[in-house]
Amino acid sequence: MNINSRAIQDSVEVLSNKKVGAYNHMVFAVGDMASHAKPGNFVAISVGGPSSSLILRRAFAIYRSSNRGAYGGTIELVVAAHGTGSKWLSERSVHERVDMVGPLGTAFGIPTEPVNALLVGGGYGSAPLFGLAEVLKARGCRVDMVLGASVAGKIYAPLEGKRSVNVMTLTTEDGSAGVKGRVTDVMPQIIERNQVEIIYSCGPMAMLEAVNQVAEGANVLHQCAVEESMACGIGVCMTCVVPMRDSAGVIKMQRSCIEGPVVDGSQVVWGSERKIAQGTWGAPQ
Amino acid sequence: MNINSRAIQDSVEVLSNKKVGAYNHMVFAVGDMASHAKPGNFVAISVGGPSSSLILRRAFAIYRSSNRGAYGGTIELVVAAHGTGSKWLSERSVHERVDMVGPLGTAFGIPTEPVNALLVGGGYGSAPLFGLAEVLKARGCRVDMVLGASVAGKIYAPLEGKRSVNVMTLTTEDGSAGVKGRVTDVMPQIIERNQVEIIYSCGPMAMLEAVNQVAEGANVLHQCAVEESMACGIGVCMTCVVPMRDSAGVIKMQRSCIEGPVVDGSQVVWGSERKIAQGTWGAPQ
Amino acid sequence: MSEFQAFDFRTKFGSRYFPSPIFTASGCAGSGKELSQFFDLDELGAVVTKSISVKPRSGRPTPRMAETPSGMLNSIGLQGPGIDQFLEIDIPWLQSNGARVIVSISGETVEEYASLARKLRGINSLHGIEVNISCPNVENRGLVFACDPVASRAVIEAVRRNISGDYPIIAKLSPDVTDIVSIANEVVAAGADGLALINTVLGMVIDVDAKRPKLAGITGGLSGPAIRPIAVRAIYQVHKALPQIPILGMGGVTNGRDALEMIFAGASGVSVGTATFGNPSAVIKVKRELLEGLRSRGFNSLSEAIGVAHV
Amino acid sequence: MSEFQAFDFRTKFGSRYFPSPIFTASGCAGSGKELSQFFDLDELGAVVTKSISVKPRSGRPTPRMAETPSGMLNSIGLQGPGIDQFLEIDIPWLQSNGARVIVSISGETVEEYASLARKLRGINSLHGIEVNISCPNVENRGLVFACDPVASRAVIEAVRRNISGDYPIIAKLSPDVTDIVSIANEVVAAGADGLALINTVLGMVIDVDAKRPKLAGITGGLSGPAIRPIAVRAIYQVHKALPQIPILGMGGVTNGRDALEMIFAGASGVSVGTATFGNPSAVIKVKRELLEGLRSRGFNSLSEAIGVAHV
Ligand SMILES: Cc1cc2nc3c(=O)[nH]c(=O)nc-3n(C[C@H](O)[C@H](O)[C@H](O)COP(=O)(O)OP(=O)(O)OC[C@H]3O[C@@H](n4cnc5c(N)ncnc54)[C@H](O)[C@@H]3O)c2cc1C
Ligand SMILES: Cc1cc2nc3c(=O)[nH]c(=O)nc-3n(C[C@H](O)[C@H](O)[C@H](O)COP(=O)(O)OP(=O)(O)OC[C@H]3O[C@@H](n4cnc5c(N)ncnc54)[C@H](O)[C@@H]3O)c2cc1C
Ligand SMILES: Cc1cc2nc3c(=O)[nH]c(=O)nc-3n(C[C@H](O)[C@H](O)[C@H](O)COP(=O)(O)O)c2cc1C
Ligand SMILES: Cc1cc2nc3c(=O)[nH]c(=O)nc-3n(C[C@H](O)[C@H](O)[C@H](O)COP(=O)(O)O)c2cc1C
Ligand code: FES
Ligand code: FES
Repeated sequence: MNINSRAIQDSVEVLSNKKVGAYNHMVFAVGDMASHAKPGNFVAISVGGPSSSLILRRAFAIYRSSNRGAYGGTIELVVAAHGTGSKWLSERSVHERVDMVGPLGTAFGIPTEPVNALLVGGGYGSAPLFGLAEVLKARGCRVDMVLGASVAGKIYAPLEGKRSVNVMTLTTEDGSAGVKGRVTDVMPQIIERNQVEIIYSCGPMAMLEAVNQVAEGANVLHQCAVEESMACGIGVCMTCVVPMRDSAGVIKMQRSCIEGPVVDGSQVVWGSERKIAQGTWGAPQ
Repeated sequence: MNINSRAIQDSVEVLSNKKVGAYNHMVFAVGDMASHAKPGNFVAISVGGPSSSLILRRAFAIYRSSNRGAYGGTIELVVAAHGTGSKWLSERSVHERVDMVGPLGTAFGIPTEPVNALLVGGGYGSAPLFGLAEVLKARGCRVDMVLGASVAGKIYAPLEGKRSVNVMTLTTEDGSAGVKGRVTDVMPQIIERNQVEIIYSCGPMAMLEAVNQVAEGANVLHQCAVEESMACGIGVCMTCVVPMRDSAGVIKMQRSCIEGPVVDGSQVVWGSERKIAQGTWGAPQ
Repeated sequence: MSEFQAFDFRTKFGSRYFPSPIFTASGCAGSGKELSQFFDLDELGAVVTKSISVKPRSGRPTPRMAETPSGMLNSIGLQGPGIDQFLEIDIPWLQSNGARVIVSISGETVEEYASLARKLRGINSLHGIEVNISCPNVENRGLVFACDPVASRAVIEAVRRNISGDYPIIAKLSPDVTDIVSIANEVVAAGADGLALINTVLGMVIDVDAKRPKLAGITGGLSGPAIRPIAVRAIYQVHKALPQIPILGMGGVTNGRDALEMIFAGASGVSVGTATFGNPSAVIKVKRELLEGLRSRGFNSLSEAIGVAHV
Repeated sequence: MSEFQAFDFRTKFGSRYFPSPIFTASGCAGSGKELSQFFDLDELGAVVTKSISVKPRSGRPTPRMAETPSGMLNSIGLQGPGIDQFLEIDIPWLQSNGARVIVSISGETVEEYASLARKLRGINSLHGIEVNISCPNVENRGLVFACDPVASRAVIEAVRRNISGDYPIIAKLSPDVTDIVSIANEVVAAGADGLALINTVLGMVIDVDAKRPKLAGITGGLSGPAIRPIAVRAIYQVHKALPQIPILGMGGVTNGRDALEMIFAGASGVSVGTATFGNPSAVIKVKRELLEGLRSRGFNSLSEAIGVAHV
């Protein structure tokens, strides 16, 4: 088995930190760590400084990575200041260093043939989709994108990111940008109009579940990046599990940090937070 | 009883932070807190930032304080990066803010008549002595000073501080500055030569004890600023106690943060770390 | 959420009402005087005094404390002037400064607790007794009362017998037991009106340079945020078993969120201890933030919120 | 301190020697594979596997974790493939990658422990069994084995009976008891060669927005630096009572200083658990810093340092 075989732990320098809407766009000089980063991978960062009471790393999807450039390898993140740890990270100044482990987890699967792809992101969940769009575009795919959030400021859709996207559709729950509503309100039309063959999604679990329903309804493949609370990010603690059907149809609790975060949406047993899905392997009798 | 009746809690700005030998000389804009600070008082500072695992404040003697000036009231400290918390403090940059409570504790008693005073400091223990020297000098006292440390870099004796001192003597254990030896090696001569009537001291407990022996031998008054581990600094936790004889000769465990740090050396029951001195009020039978 | 809407912040232990549920924790507020520099004592639901003994106590030698990750150890050893001086000086001062007072008592024998209760019996202006039973029982090889259901029961019975029937008794339990619910059951059966949860957790730090225990007392009591999950668990377990008994929750409460956690777990009041060492006005901060937290969640009274996390 | 001077870093549990005293902690090192990306497994004194059960277990539903001040709660619920698949896949992989292996076992009845011991009996290349008795005993109202001296004893006796006499058995105790020394006495009398101290402390976090317990499993096990003072105290107490029994210390060890603390308190080895979540190579860091710390304090061997804090 190939477990995070490219992961590196390193103290990396903040090259840039800019406020973009509700988020901070941050660039780190990561050296070799960038070499093997693929769209869908994430990094895990120590937060709070030397005497921190926050003992666990925080996970962030890789927005972009680059091997070349003035600073050698770089990794870019889109950080929402959610709680104490992510707030701390978003407050780091240029030249400060943070301890980073990455790249971690599974990546989005890339079709071998050109296909029509739909990328769906919620909030900062758009981050890994732009790198994915580039790769898909380079393979000759048609790439549509739907980004949703509660309000306009929580949509992350930078200009340079749109280069590889054919049509970008925005939705907000309050109508402050794009279509008023949710991503799933606009998806069916796009799927039909563009003969979408694969959906990639990233965002809150509830959104992924709704996207999966649309995908199943339309009989389209669906790869999604799930987000469970992670204590270690490297597969050793078993906190981040998601119930998934394996090829034999058996439901097993799979680690989203290592067997994920990118998984096949049809294999996830959705809506099983706070309970063990019936028929799970080894479920209590 | 007059318990820290002037103490204020405030978020104060770092105005300057300079490395001086083994220490950092730091200036803080403290507003009103400076108004009531007297030589011997200390401040207590929160360390480690918002998600710190260090839950207790750190105590620092006030090196100098001033009410006027471009920044309003200021308090100056001499900080030794001893462990995690003081290291954090010593790394603060100009414009950062720290949470400070002060002024706290007792101050050095100032004689009403001009007297010959000897001020004895160990390491950063010299800090509060310079402000004291100024006050004594202004009262017409003769002020001699002896500062000792293990090595030259650990003596804090800035030029501007020496203005109020008649003769300054340095001692180091390795001879790298001044007389090779300890403060107590040079004290007897100075006491005799200058007819010293009162000794003020600040430094490690072992040094204070040795100074007290010299003072008792020479039959000279001795006020010393003791240093016990403090959890609260404001008199509510009872961790910082030192056994002291009261006026009736009864030994009681007195809080060094509030009945001290400045105490009468002859009242301290020296050498009673890790044991309850015989005859202490309420000692276990 | 209207700023102006009345919010019923009162709480009740035994027969006594308190205008707000945030108290100091025993041993963490000095004599009260020290804190009165930073805020008015009548802003507190109550001041819980340091545990007072029959006779004066020197307490333990120094070092008496060690900071630990998000916590601290203390081994004060119940330093205090003894009940007589305490009643003569400390209590009158507190009451004349507007504080509602709960007196914490500690003893080395059941009879000492009884005698402390007799001394307090006459003072009707007190708001209650907190019985600290985390003390070594000299009649039983120094085994801490709170670790033994029989001894715990005996202490509370003795206190109840020696004090009027409507005098609120809050029994303060130790978390260092296999089954805290069984101890709670015993002390309630013996006449406790409420329970204080939790006292410190027994811990130790080694000074790796001196190669010996850091504290002169060898072991000490662990307090602060580090133990909050243990406190919340104890409150939840005991409230589940005894939902009608008011609980004074404590252990690592530093802000309003922490107090909410305890209230939702089943506490009727919350004591703030170690947080005061890091922030002299922590008690006031907790009170203000708890009120905001309850209002913003749509509660109109404290009592509605007690125990809502139970499913 | 000469870099070149030989330092005897070996330690011993029962009949087995280990080249160094720093082990992983059960449940905190995955299958071993995940960490082997960051260092070679033979750098460890031993890998202690996650606790394995007779049958496959799904573990508990999510959320399974909550971060707490300087700690975390987990309620994994012993997710695992069951002993058969474990012996077929995990153990051979570990051994072929140079790891010394201590297998942790867990059961719901005494008979399950016995049957796990029988499965392991034949595998002489193992370095020992760690018996995790912090599991609910289905035959006794779910009361955790480790909280009951009689049940603890029964489990260790059953394991000893079903395995060869020189097979090292390390009994892993829970700190959630009134008197850990009495439990230690029982399991040693029943045939344990060593003791692992401590398992997690029972704790709980309330989600104040959802107004319910954060963890799906309601309570969870508290680990990390927050509990280190509790672990050091347990090690000190047990080493004092049973100085000849080797202790595997754990609970919040993050660096060499922390490991020194446990060694000085009386541990013969130290497991690193939660620290690995924050730092994948924490185990190696602890090992390196412990060696430096012992050398710089003038020790020539680990064994000289064990228990030196006892006065
Ligand atoms: C694979 C993955 C990719 C992610 N990518 C991004 C990203 O690109 N940008 C971004 O802003 N955020 C991202 N997140 C979410 C981010 O990890 C959380 O917002 C962050 O951990 C919150 O930490 P905190 O200290 O600010 O909040 P707190 O709520 O104080 O955190 C407490 C604990 O809960 C965990 N936690 C809280 N919220 C989440 C969450 N949503 N997901 C996982 N763990 C959580 C924390 O890691 C921590 O251990 C990602 C999460 C995962 C699992
Ligand atoms: C009245 C008083 C005045 C002081 N004045 C100065 C000063 O002017 N300059 C200066 O550099 N230092 C001064 N100190 C010492 C300073 O408080 C400690 O160096 C500092 O608290 C160490 O914290 P740390 O986190 O760096 O070390 P750690 O060793 O990690 O601290 C752990 C705990 O022990 C306590 N502690 C450790 N060493 C001491 C000590 N020597 N005295 C009291 N508590 C201690 C800390 O407060 C903390 O709670 C003074 C102490 C007192 C009591
Ligand atoms: C320095 C100190 C002294 C204490 N003294 C007492 C005491 O005299 N009586 C008592 O019942 N509890 C005492 N406690 C325990 C506290 O009242 C409280 O139960 C415990 O510290 C947990 O709360 P906290 O984490 O908010 O401090 C003391 C705690 C500390 C830290
Ligand atoms: C996520 C997690 C899973 C654990 N699983 C087990 C287990 O399967 N068996 C066991 O005996 N202990 C288990 N433990 C307890 C640890 O082995 C260890 O005793 C405890 O966490 C204290 O050490 P630490 O603070 O270094 O983590 C687990 C701890 C954690 C945090
Ligand atoms: S986060 Fe630890 S196994 Fe996934
Ligand atoms: S430091 Fe708390 S009483 Fe002195």
